[in-house]
Amino acid sequence: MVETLERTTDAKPMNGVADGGDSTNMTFIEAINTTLRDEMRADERVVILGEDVGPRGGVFRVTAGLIEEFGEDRVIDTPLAESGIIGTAIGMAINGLRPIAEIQFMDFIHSALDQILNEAARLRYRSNNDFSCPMVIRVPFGGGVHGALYHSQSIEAMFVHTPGIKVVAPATPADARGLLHSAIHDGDPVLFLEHKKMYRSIKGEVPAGDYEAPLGKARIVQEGADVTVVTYGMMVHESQRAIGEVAKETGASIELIDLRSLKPLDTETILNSVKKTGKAVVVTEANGLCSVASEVAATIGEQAFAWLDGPVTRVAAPDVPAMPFSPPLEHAFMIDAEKIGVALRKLLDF
Amino acid sequence: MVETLERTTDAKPMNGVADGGDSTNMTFIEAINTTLRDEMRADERVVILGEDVGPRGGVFRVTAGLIEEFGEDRVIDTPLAESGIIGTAIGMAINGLRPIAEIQFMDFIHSALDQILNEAARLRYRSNNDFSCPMVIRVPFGGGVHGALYHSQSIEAMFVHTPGIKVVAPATPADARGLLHSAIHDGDPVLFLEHKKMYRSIKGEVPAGDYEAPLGKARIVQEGADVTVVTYGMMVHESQRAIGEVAKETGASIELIDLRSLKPLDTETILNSVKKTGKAVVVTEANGLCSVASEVAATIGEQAFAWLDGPVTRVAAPDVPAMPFSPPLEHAFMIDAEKIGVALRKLLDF
Amino acid sequence: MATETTGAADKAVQRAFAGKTTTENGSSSIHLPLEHVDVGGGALSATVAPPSEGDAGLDHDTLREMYEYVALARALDERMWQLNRAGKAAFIVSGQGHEGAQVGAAFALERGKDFLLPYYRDLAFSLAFGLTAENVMMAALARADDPTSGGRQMPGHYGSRKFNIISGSSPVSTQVPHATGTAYAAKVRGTGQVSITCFGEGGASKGDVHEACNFAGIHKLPVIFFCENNRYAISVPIERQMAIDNVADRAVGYGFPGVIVDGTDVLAVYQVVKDAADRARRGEGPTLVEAKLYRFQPHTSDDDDRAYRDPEEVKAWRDHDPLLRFAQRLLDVGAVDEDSLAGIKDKVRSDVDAATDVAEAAPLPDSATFDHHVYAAQ
Amino acid sequence: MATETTGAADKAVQRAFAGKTTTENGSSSIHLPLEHVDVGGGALSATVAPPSEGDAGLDHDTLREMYEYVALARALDERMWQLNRAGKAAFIVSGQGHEGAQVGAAFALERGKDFLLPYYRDLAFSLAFGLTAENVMMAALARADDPTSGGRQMPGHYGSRKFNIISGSSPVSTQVPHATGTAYAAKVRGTGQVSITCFGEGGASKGDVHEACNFAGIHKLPVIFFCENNRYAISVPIERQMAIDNVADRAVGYGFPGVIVDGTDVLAVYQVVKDAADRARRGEGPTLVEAKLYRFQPHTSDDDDRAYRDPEEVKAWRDHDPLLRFAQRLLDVGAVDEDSLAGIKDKVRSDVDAATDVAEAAPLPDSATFDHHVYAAQ
Ligand SMILES: Cc1ncc(C[n+]2csc(CCOP(=O)(O)OP(=O)(O)O)c2C)c(N)n1
Ligand SMILES: Cc1ncc(C[n+]2csc(CCOP(=O)(O)OP(=O)(O)O)c2C)c(N)n1
Ligand SMILES: [Mg+2]
Ligand SMILES: [Mg+2]
Repeated sequence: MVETLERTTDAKPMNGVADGGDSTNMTFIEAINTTLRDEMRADERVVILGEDVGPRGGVFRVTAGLIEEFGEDRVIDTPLAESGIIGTAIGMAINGLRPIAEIQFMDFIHSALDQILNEAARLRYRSNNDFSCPMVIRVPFGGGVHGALYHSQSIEAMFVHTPGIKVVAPATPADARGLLHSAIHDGDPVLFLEHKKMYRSIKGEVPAGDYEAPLGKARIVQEGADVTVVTYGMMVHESQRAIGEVAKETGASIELIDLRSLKPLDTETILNSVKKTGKAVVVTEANGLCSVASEVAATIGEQAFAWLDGPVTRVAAPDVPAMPFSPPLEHAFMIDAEKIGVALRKLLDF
Repeated sequence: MVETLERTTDAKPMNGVADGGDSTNMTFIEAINTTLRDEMRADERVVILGEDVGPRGGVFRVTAGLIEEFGEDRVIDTPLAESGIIGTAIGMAINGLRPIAEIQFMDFIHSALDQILNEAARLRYRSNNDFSCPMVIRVPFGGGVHGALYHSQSIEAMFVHTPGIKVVAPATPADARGLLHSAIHDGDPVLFLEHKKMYRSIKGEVPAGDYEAPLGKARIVQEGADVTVVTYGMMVHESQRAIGEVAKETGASIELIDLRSLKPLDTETILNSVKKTGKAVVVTEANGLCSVASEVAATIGEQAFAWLDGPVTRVAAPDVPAMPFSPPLEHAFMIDAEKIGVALRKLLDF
Repeated sequence: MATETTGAADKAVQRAFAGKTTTENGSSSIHLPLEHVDVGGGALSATVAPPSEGDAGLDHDTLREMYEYVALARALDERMWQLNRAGKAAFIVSGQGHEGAQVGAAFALERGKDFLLPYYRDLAFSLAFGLTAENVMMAALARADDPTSGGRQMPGHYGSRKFNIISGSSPVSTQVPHATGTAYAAKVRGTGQVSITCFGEGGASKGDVHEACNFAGIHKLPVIFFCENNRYAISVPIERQMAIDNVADRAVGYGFPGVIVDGTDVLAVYQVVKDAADRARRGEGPTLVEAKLYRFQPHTSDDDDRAYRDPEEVKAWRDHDPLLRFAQRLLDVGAVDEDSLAGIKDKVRSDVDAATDVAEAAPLPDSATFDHHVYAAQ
Repeated sequence: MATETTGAADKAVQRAFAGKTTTENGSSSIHLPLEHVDVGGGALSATVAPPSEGDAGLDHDTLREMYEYVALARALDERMWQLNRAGKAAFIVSGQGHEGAQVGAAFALERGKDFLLPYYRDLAFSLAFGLTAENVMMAALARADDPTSGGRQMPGHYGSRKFNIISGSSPVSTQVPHATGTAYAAKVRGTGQVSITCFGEGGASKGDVHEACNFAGIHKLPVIFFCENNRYAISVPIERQMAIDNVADRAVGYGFPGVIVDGTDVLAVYQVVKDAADRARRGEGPTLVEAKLYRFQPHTSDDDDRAYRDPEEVKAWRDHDPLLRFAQRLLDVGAVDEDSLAGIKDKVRSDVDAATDVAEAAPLPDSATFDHHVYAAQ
């Protein structure tokens, strides 16, 4: 009964296509910054708006250097007003621009939810396809950076829940470039999630030229036979760590899926994997109730029931209002390789 | 890993306790209206605020007669500003009142999500228990009344996802009274969902006097052995209809659980039932992705795996922006007895 | 009939308000229509537009065309109520009383080029921007070929890419920042387009209006914020909506002019909006225009306004009906005589009849299409 | 050093602004401090408060006490920066430059009775309301016994039921409607309490401020909206934040007075807030007070302000340091001499040292408590 959304999936090859052969090693934040620059060079309709995105280059410096190259008309330091930022971006999109709005932290996106969920996401449908709202909303999210309750949140589930908006969360610099490209070229609003802890800690090869990672396609990070781990964002890296340890310790063969796109969700890749391994651990650092982990777990339980050899296990943050500031409390809250490892071992033993 | 929230559950007997023996047959809306009146009589700290709640008595007339009895200071017609309504109510709660805020339709609650989810829900935690925010937010929700995209929404999953707020959705006049009483007396913010289609179409016996239905306890509507249906709100009634037909047709014995409280979720009652029947259909009229149905299904899959004889099946609205206005489109979107029946038959045949 | 309440009367509502009688405890009041325009007794930072005179420099053809839109909107509105009462239209939201201001504003703009971001009362505005009577009836009856939303939106939620009418939602005032955005795009793209967005005085209380006006002021955007102040937000009277008398008095807080105009004086509104559009096109930025007017009908077909306003008040305002005032003006300036006026009425009536017939005969949407257009087609 | 940009300079930022030099293309500017207060060249609906004179009617003990809070806040702030640079405090938000206005405002209120709804720069305000240096250091180092949040909030998010300081969040301006609510409760419960809530000129752009002011105006609530206008929201200068010069000019849109005051003049702020509190207690409703001041440090310890403001500008404002100005005033009126001033400084330093020692030695929270107090205990 729950739509799988497959029809919105781009028919592009799975792990991104580069046109032009070169690649460069860069950080996650560099990948985003250079992609923004390249897209703005390629299409003058692309504009950026948000708080401190101008001379400051963003509080994380994701937009560094852009106002110098593209000017104040295309890189707009807005007033401190998130609903206004998104509402204005919607009007821009309607009148021929391709706005990329930055919300400074996901914790501050709440006051813009009306404009995002009721307006941007529903404009195409309510107008019977007469209007559309091609725009990207870039949002740093996630925890583990001593951000406390209001600089650590991961509330992507609310967007996945709502029809009409797509949601992506790259875990590598290459996917950051590829998915950002696809998001900017998509016909609908796309929420582009940037894990703030990854900005400078994650590096990787990024293809040069026009590189696309299709929206709606998961990435198989590593193949395995005994259990599948499904996750996204920073938890891809924590899961990799956990898998390394558990594999070494138990000899288990573990498959890891990086969802990349939370909506559309690549149900096919998930189900194929679980049908092969018979077991799944679904990991999110967000609060667990009604989360993306709940959705993936429910989907597996519903569509791969006959193949399951153990309970689909969720590893998710507890029902606590995001991590506290103090390190021991933050650590207790935050999902990490250790907690993922516990769940993996338990499921392998089932 | 996902907290079950059991520790927040009141230790009250299961289906509500009345003190005083009488009961009256009344509609859902009458149950809410009279309970509001009784609570305001009993405690002068209780105030009501919202749009049109005064002389108009609310657009649905849930607050009819209250301003006449309790005056303008306690029944406040607010400006048209949902974030302001909730923000003001939070301040009222902090300074000793017991506000009951009405949001006219759940479709209009989005602009108040910052105040609800970041403020009301997180005040106790962030202040390490120094402050709290006892308040009730009453919200008509749900579809099937030709309300189109913006007078039909059911976005309760967003609230269930967020720590610090409780969510209830009564399906009977008695539970409306009992849960509203409990919500007003609770120490934390409670979202009180009123299915607008039930206001005048659902009648039932309502105990007089101080009647409580504890937050966090589901209600077993009818017992059965072959399959469990878990749902809430109006879908309790649609499920009852579906069960009637399917049972007659197949002779199956079907258990029906009305969650009543979406958060805390009564995992114990759900699991006990599924461990008995081995099969579950979870029904919500909300969009399915990351929904309460996803959460319940994932929980069953995780904690009752060994007892399952078939896939936990969700019946939920598709990824479409709430129902369109035109009747054939509305009908195609809306979950009803027929769609529930299809899922039930399929699962019984598994 | 405002309900008597036992609560302490809030002194805040008792301030002097010209033209309003206040009862002893201040909680019951009647809003009387005023000759020219009521701006209250408080501080005034907005400008008050003068009443219009004569033909306002418009030729007679244009005046007649304007009148026809006012009359068509009224007739369509009345017909929709009939269809609602007959059980044929599930829901109606009425613009009666607002038509004059809307048509005056529309004619001050470059239709086909400028953007309209309407709210649900803007039937007359939408007609003047290009929607036909038939389009409107198709929407009212939620037919498959309703060009405004394919029967998906509730009636009153007009939209049309063809006519630059941006499809709006029901949550009030969300369209206001969209207008800031369309104006920003017009400015940087150099299209010369003006955007106008409409909202009620209730809607003016929403944070979005503040955020949108502030942004537009900073960038001196070509946008007109058009407040149709009818003194009620459903049942909530203006005294409970704001402590001031004029929404336009807020413009000073955003660095652009506020203008108050008698919204039942079609040509006065025309002139004010024309000035605002000229300003916008000259790059001088936004204007907040507040049209003072009245809604003659209940909020919607689901409302009963007797719970919150005195029928005497409604009656008093009906004497200032923009339709009647405008007809009289056309007679005064010689743009029509009684015969040609009757001719227009006949034409309007037959338009409405034809539109109703077509819409009633038109098919409902195919249920299989209910999940189309959530996302772009691949 | 404002970055040179290639984009077309927005004419909106070029309006006359007394005391600001504007470069050729209008996009780079320097905000100079002004003798008395800079209200720009635009329309002014707010009142401009006069500079304070002499002791403003306060006795010398009180003046010294006020000075001690200003000095203590400054010293604590400086110590926190040191701890941050030493890797002992993960994050610091600085109130340097704001202390005078905060202490002036605090002393105009009935501490212990009135409500403070602060924002993250209100260290001095919170101290004057009752928090101790030790409390603040426990919060800065996120210790278990931090009475403001038990180490849960980022530093700068002060709260205390004991002292009527309402715990705030990080999303800006969300506290503003809370103040409307505490004031409403105070009014109907007849407690005589005034609520004051603080926010920056950036925060003033949020819809919540509009909604809260509007509600408070309607009900004439005992609340003071206190804007600490330091001309930047992180990097965004006031010209990109609003098209007007004074946030207080918006008060007229809500039916209550706006007052602009030199926020580096402690006693001028004291007098303005005293008047506002008196008004509030007399039932005459809210006041919007705008204190013009400057932030001496980067936004937080994570910020580098050289990307967006000229060090010359910072230097110029440092000559108007409220700490130095207030010390001079105390000398002028004879409330202190150089010796007693040095004595206060010593006391403050040893308070800060002691607080640091206690906090550094105090234990971190027990990780097992991380999920306590999500809901009320059963
Ligand atoms: C955000 C939001 N809250 C509440 C409503 C319900 N509602 C619809 S119209 C209306 C009153 C609007 O009043 P006003 O803005 O003055 O416009 P008018 O209807 O008087 O023309 C209300 C409360 C809504 N549509 N959106
Ligand atoms: C809703 C929201 N958006 C963005 C931020 C990030 N942020 C924190 S402080 C700040 C600037 C605030 O400026 P202002 O209100 O002028 O206060 P100041 O810091 O200058 O005292 C911003 C953008 C936030 N905390 N909340
Ligand atoms: Mg109105
Ligand atoms: Mg500032």
